[in-house]
Amino acid sequence: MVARGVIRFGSRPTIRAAAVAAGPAEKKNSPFSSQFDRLYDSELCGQKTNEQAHRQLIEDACDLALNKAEKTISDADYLVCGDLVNEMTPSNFAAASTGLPYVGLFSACATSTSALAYAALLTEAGAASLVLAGAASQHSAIERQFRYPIEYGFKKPENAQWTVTAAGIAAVTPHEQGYPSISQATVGRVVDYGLTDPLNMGAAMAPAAFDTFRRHLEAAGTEPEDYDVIITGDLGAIGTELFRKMATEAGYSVEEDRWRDAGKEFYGGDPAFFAGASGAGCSAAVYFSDVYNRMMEGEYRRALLMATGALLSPLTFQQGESIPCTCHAVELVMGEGENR
Amino acid sequence: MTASFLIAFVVGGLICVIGQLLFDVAKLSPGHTLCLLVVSGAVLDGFGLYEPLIDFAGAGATIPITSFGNSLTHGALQEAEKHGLVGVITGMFEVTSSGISAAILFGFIASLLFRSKGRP
Amino acid sequence: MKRMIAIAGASLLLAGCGAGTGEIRVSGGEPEENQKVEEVLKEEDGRIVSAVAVFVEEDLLVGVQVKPLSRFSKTKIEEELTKEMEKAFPEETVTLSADLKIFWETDKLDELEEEEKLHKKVETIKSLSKEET
Amino acid sequence: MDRQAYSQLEQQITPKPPLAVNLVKAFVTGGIICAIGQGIMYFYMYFFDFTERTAGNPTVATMIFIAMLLTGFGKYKRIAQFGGAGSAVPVTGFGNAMISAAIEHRTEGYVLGVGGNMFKLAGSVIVFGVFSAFIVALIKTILVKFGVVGW
Repeated sequence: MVARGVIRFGSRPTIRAAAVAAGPAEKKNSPFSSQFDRLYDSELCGQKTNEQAHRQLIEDACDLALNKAEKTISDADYLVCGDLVNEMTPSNFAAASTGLPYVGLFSACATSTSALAYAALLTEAGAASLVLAGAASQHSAIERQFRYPIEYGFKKPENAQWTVTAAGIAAVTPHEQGYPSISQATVGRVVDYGLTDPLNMGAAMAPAAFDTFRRHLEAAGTEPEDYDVIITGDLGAIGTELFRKMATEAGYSVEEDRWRDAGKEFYGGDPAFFAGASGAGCSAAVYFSDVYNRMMEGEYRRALLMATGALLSPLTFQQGESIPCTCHAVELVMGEGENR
Repeated sequence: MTASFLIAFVVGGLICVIGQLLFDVAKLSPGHTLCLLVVSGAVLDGFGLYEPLIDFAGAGATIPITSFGNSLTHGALQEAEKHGLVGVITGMFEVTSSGISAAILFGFIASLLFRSKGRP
Repeated sequence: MKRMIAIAGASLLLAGCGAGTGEIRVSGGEPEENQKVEEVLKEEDGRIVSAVAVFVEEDLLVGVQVKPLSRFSKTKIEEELTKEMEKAFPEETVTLSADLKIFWETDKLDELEEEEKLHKKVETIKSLSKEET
Repeated sequence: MDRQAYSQLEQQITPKPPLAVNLVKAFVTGGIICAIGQGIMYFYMYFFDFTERTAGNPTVATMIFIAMLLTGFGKYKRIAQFGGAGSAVPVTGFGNAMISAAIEHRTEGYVLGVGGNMFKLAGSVIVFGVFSAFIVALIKTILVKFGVVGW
């Protein structure tokens, strides 16, 4: 044990391939859209309901990831994923159609990294030769569960974030040369700073992100400068600023270019999307396209992925509870990096 | 004639400004705001103040949701005048606001015709 | 949106063709009766913009338009005027309203020639003025 | 950073709603909706036998019909993003709340989905409208009985 909640993977499980399927608003507005593997022109992805579309995205991402890894579904041992719909039914249905042994994970929007960590553990334990791990969200399905009906006229404030329609799946295998590998993971604690505004998720999640960030760096004995990129999940414009302020106050030096946030960048800073993107699929889509590709190209040799999640439900919010948040971190290294 | 359009515009607009203040300053949710406005419409009619406002502003007073509380109270009071206390209950349902029935009707028709469009 | 503006505009135009403002028009009665109606209405001159009054057999129909700011007390003005009219014309059935619809309809009475239609119209106006909400 | 310092920082950074702009937008949007209502009211008065007093009902129904079209074609939420309370306070906003919920839940069937969820947002308005009207009418009726006030 390195430290409480921190796992170091001696066998260095590898992300052999990663794929993203996304919806129309992502196709039109996201600067990452050219790196996504499949783009739909309709929010419903050719299905009848939003929930079916949600499931379709997960199935697509699984297929695409397997294709890219040059494997078939029979080579996979596990599916580890989750989403935000009640009881994670889209993931459950996708798991049913793939027929894979399945673990559903709920870490809200932090599921992309918790799934990666779980997949790495399975691989490290020698229990798997290929694990499909990821997360997904579908705008309409999530929005109507947590907020209002889609067509309800309601003025969103500037600090609101938009749930993305996207699924990102990574194929995790035992160590292979030439692919990004998982060296360390930090399981997040649940941090609650007493914020209550469900339309200001970034601000609620920033303390959780900072908590995990500090714990991860302390356990790894690293400084922020050691990473080519530190990318949070969906803090959005406001959460990112708060996260940076917290880090600065604690004595870390913030480097604008290297400290990224998937949610803030997801829609290219378009003010029509307010503070940016959110949703379980947001971090998964950016990690498994842009970040993964940059690692494969050698631009990033060491990356810290920190997806954040707000663990609330409409019920707790209406009962006046605050928003508990978490953040799971996964460190990726490319090549035979240091800290082995 | 033009004056009545102007008056409707101003009065209706001002009621909406009150709503916006409840949103932004009092930090109420849309649901809380609308409930509060409906209740104030009902109370204003209790003091006999809403009908003169309708006489004055026309649609400026009948279109905002406050008129909904007014018409419920008004119906109840009308019946109470004729039948005493029992009228309070029967009157309210006798003069059901046309807004509710229209919203139910068109809501159902909309569910037959439309699907939600998703994001812009 | 465009269609809604078109509808609003059309009704604005249509609504614009009632009796002119500042006008009090009385018809259908003896000259002195007409005179009397005008006098009663003019006593209220501060608040009334325009008015039409028509005598039809036993009925006296009066449509008045009050000034925008006086509309708050529209019901009161109606009551007061009705009382005064009834005092001035005890033999007639007075139907007086500050409602725009009644004003329009009363205004149109003049044009009707046929006895039967006229009678029907009068009844319609009387029943309209009694309707509530 | 402790909770208190954080919540102060959070308040600093979170953008405040631009109150003046929002109020003007609400005023204009709400005003226009009411002026359109006034036009429809005159339409009913001119072509049908409605008086100023009775024209309100068909006007409200027509406004909700327009709200249905705007909601169904996905325009109402854009008006609302501009107008804020200006589009929520008029009956069109009430209609939009019911219609959007009805459209949203049609995938769960007409009985349980549309029927069961139509009042999800607008129901509270009806509940509080009816209940407050009851209380107000009750108090007034009792006061009249005791001769404190007149009708």
